[in-house]
Amino acid sequence: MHFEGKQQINAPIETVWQHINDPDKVAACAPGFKSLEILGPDHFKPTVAVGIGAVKATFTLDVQRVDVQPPTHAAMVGRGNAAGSGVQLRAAMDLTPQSENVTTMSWTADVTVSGTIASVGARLLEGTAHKLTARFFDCFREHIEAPSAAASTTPGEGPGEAQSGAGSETQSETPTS
Amino acid sequence: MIPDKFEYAAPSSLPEVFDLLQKRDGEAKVLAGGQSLIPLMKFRLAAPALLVDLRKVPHLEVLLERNGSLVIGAMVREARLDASNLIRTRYPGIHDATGVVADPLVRNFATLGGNLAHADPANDHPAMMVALRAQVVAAGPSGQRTLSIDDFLVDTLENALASDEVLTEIHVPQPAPRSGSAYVKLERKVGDYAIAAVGVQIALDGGTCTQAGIGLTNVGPKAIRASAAETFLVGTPVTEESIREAARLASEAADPTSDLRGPAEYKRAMVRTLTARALRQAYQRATGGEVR
Amino acid sequence: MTTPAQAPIHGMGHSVKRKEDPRFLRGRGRYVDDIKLPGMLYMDIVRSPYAHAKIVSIDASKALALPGVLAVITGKDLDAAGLAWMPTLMGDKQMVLPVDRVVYQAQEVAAVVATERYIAADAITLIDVDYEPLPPVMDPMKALQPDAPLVRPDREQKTNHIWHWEAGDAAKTDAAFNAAEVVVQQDLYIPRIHVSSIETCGCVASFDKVEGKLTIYMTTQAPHAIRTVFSLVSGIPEHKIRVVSPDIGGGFGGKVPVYPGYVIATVASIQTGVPIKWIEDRSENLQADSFARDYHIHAELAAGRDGTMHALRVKTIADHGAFDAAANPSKFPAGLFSIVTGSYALDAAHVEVDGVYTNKPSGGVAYRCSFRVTEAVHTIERIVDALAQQLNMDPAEIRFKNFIPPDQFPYKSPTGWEYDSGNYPAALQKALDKVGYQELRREQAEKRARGELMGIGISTFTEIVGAGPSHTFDILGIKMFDSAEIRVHPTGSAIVRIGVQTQGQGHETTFAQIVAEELGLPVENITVEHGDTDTAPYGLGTYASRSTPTAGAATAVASRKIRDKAKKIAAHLLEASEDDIEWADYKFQVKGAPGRAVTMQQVAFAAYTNHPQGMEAGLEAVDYYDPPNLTFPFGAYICVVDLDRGTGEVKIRRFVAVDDCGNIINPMIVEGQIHGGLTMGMAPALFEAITYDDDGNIQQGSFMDYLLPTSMETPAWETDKTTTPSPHHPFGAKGVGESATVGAPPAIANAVVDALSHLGVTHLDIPITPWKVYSILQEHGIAEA
Amino acid sequence: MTATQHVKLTINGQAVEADIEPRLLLVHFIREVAGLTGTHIGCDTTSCGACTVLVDGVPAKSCTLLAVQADGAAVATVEGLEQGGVLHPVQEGFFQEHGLQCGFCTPGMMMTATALLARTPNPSEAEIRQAISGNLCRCTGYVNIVKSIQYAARKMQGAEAVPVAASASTGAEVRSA
Repeated sequence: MHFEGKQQINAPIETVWQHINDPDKVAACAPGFKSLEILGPDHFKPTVAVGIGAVKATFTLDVQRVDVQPPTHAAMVGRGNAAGSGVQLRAAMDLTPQSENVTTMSWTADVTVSGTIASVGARLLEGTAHKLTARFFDCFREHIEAPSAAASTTPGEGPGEAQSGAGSETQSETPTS
Repeated sequence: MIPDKFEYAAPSSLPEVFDLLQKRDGEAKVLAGGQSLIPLMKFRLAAPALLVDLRKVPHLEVLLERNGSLVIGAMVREARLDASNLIRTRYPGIHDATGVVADPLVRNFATLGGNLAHADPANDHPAMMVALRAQVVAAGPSGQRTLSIDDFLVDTLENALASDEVLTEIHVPQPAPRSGSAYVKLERKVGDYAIAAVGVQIALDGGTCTQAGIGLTNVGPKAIRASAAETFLVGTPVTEESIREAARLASEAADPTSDLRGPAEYKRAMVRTLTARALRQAYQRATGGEVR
Repeated sequence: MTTPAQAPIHGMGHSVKRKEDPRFLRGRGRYVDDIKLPGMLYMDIVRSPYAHAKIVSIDASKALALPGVLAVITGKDLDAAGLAWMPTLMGDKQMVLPVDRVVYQAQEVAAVVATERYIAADAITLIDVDYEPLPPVMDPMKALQPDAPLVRPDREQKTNHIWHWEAGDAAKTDAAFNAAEVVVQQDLYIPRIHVSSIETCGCVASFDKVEGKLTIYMTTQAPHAIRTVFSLVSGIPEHKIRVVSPDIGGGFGGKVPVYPGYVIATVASIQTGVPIKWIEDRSENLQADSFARDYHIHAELAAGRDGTMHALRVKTIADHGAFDAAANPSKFPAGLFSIVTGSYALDAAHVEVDGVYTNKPSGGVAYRCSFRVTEAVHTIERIVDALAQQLNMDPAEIRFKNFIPPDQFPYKSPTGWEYDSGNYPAALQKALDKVGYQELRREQAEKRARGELMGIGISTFTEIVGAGPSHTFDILGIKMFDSAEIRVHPTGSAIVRIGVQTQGQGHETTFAQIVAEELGLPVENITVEHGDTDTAPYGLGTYASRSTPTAGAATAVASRKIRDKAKKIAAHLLEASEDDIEWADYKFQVKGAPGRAVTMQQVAFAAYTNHPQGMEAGLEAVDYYDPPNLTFPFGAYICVVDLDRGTGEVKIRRFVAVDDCGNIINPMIVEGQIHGGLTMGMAPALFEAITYDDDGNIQQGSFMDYLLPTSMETPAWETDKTTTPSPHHPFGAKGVGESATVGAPPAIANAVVDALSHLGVTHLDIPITPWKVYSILQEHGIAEA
Repeated sequence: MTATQHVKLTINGQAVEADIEPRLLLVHFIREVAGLTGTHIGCDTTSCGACTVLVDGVPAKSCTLLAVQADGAAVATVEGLEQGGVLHPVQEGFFQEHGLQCGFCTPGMMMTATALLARTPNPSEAEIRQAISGNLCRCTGYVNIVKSIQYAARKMQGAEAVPVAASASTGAEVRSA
């Protein structure tokens, strides 16, 4: 599955770059974030409980940051497993300053899900993956723009969040797969 | 296929339910009939730490007309709806939808409340309730609130209940005179989720449509209200021509994805076919005659 | 001695109620999961989420720390014992547990043994497997390209091509095509499907360390072959292995292969010294067990303008998944696909099949079908219709014109088969009459004029069953004979033990009827035992409609051996010369003096109490029957469909099935088999298919998406028969269990194409889903608005 | 709430009680706690009905119910159909009309049929097909199962249970999907 989108962030590019270089802050936006193990400057092991409604799977991921070009481009590749399922992902973002205090973040994400989730839950998979991916990037924007609130907000949890996600102007483009 | 471990409680009052849900915020899950939840748990795609079974909570199995509404308790089983004369004669759209939920054995335990609260866009009742402009009652520790079905259904598998709230009742406005409802489902085989399905309700004054509700199943992230089709129909004589136009508008409201049930384009076309069929059926029920 | 009041014999041709039913009706069947042995442990299996991946590491520490978990078994453990790989029935080898890579999704990766089923299920989620995903190859055509990922680097040949096989005369066929007035061609894809018997697979393996004896209760259709393979693989002497196939909840070919779970459970029992139970869940069964079909076929038919068919040319790519683990006879890697010339007299034919590896579970097992016959019948029956359509001929007419004439049997086919007997025009005529063909054609024309879509489809198929003669047929070198052992007790009851077993076919009844017929003993006094290798004679098992043609024949021959001896005893009792004794009316009587007679009961008593001096006591016989040929059942099916112009749904209005399986043992059971076979023929025609996404995920991982027909989709089948006995079978029977599965799909597909033929539609691949039909209606602007 | 819960239910009139994990499926309670193995398991998705039993008279797929949900209920399984050595008319019907082959779906199918006839003593073919549409059979093609239930209906109404002739019916329209 391939997703992409674009965010206008009301912050200077340096602020955005700092934010996305902080693994704790990035991880805090991961849907269903539970814990993060930092293995090196560019190597992380987050555990996330991904899902919607009653459906949830806990993935332990192995993520590496690659192709880092400050302050405009970063990418990450990762893979991980949940019981009976596996996931591979690659995400990249490009930052472009629009003005001194506005930055555009363009992102792409490629997600491959294997195993039970794909074979039993295929019906709901693409919509969910798109939604969770979009929330991840929405969350960035929200946290950067409102850094004080960031610490106390966990995204992607609970129905209330869904409404705000769905209403966001950055819900962006239709996925293609 | 074995579920993960969980704790289980079957409290006998709503306050106890709220208490449990609050104590285990986000970790607990309400169990109604379990016909969707238990298979998910067996696949370990769902693993709530606590199941709060509503089966001993009183008053969740009401089924009656009261103050201009049909009131259905959240724990009313599909089989009971299926057998209800009240439903069959006054709310034939609900009767239609009930009769195509999964299979007869599943319907013996599946509940209306569970069907709605699971918020699966493939479930049959949500779209019918959208067509009927139903309201749902959510009860929580701080009291009750009533939501429109449109607000209740948030997104795929997501409803508007807070984590300590429970869906207790569904209220369906009593049908106007000369009104009819219908639910038409296309499925690959019995027991399957819909390729597409359409619930409609219309009321007539003479030959003219005075109220219209159209809900679509499994052609988007949640049950979809075909608003443009509804708006078009109201004030319009119900004819083959207007039905076809409403069906076309309804198909435009659909937002299907391609999958094993067929390409998106096919599903959109099916919304058109099924909307037209459902409207003809509803008209026939409202008037006793065929659409001309 | 007095003769007791005689219970009815109820031999051949009686609809005897089934002897096995009383236990099933009371919930007293004994299926594998019902077996509970003292001290038994439970096994569960970790499976790969990836279709193709390297295994970097397996960490079982968390699972082993879970209370109740006794062992975790990985490929490395098996490798140390030389058991990481096992032979397949096709002479390939297959991973039991992988050491370093997985090659299909849901492949077994590790196993857990625990005190309880639920604990084992928990433990498998605690095993951390680090996979490095590799690109999978899911399409056999892509797998044949030079840069395709290699599915089986363990092989010497660094290619995904497994084998090439062909039959017929290429030069003669090419010549016929060059000379042909008309050539029609058709690509057909016959999708991967799964038998999905309602009981999944499983076993209870129990190794007795004191006796050194291994007993395995197993969902298997071929217990003896399994015993031999297990002995060869494990080194345990064959007499120390007992394989029991108890009551089996449906087989249909899916329980012929040896699945890794059986082997792992066996290893676990040998290691722990206690019984181990392993039972698949449905998703494991659907995702990992062997599949059928998956044939990509290109067919061409050469004919004259008058509709006379001359030659057939077929090229096929066969997707066998990651291991060639089908159960075809060893000389027939593509099974009996060369029956593809069907019921028609052709001058020449040439058939080629190439087997290919892909990152899917093993393919090529049957789906209630004798070794690739369904694929063959679908091909010929579709292309005959395509020819009729091109020539604007009626599909019944073109069939009558090209049938092998009844007086041409035994008939030598251009691909080398000798059809034993047949009367195809009679079967088709009976079906046409029964369905009211001319009237239906009139109705169709009227409906077409009104814009309604109805179609009539015909299939006149020839089956090939009863493998098989030992000069040609073997599996892993074991010849495909089958066996029966009969003992008549002093009081005239009997026990029959047979080398085949039942997964619902009713052998306990029909084999008793064979003996009843041959020996004149009441069917109720005959017990049939099967499925236990310690007691049953060696046989190859029940699949490919082979039980009646092989073990049924063995039972008749063994009975006749008994009768030969009985005749001598009868002569002794009647004080007559053996030459003067005849077997008539289920009795031995003195020729010309019907009053002087003895029954088999009397003879049996004498065999133990008063046998002639010099003769061995007792009355028993064994036969290992080596059939001289296969048998060729056939039938004519007609399907009538109505299409919904608004949705594309296909509704089967009527389905008439006229079958000919030679002489029938039990009409009730035969009819039941045909009903079931028709339903399993309809299923892939309209509903069932296994597909994968590009990442190698199976898209039908449960019964929510793998669509077994319910009572609502299944029509009320109409059945009838003609009877053309097999000339070489001891009692003229042919085998019928799969005819309907084989014959039904093209009847349905032909009916749908017929409904759309006036639009120029010539073919639809199965399964014919509503959206496929609707897209055609839409394309032609005739979808209901 | 503790790790196990005490449940007590009656199965075929006999009280069975045990301390069980809440996650124990009713079908496993029946098969392994009560030792009644006539109830089978055929799928995991409440699709096949091999596990059908009656819970307070209502046919239920016992692999989609927790045993704790059935606490206090009266459960009936295939083992309880025969009374005093006499087969239930449904059992007799399946025997007489060859309504079973491998026998695996048969107990569930018969339990569904029993409940149908208790509610609808004289069902039409369409009603029978509808009632058993949640029970999959892979062997029989359903034709003889329908006849078996019709046999039982006649027998239960006291009519002389004459087996219907072997002739096939003339293709009643039964399919809808």
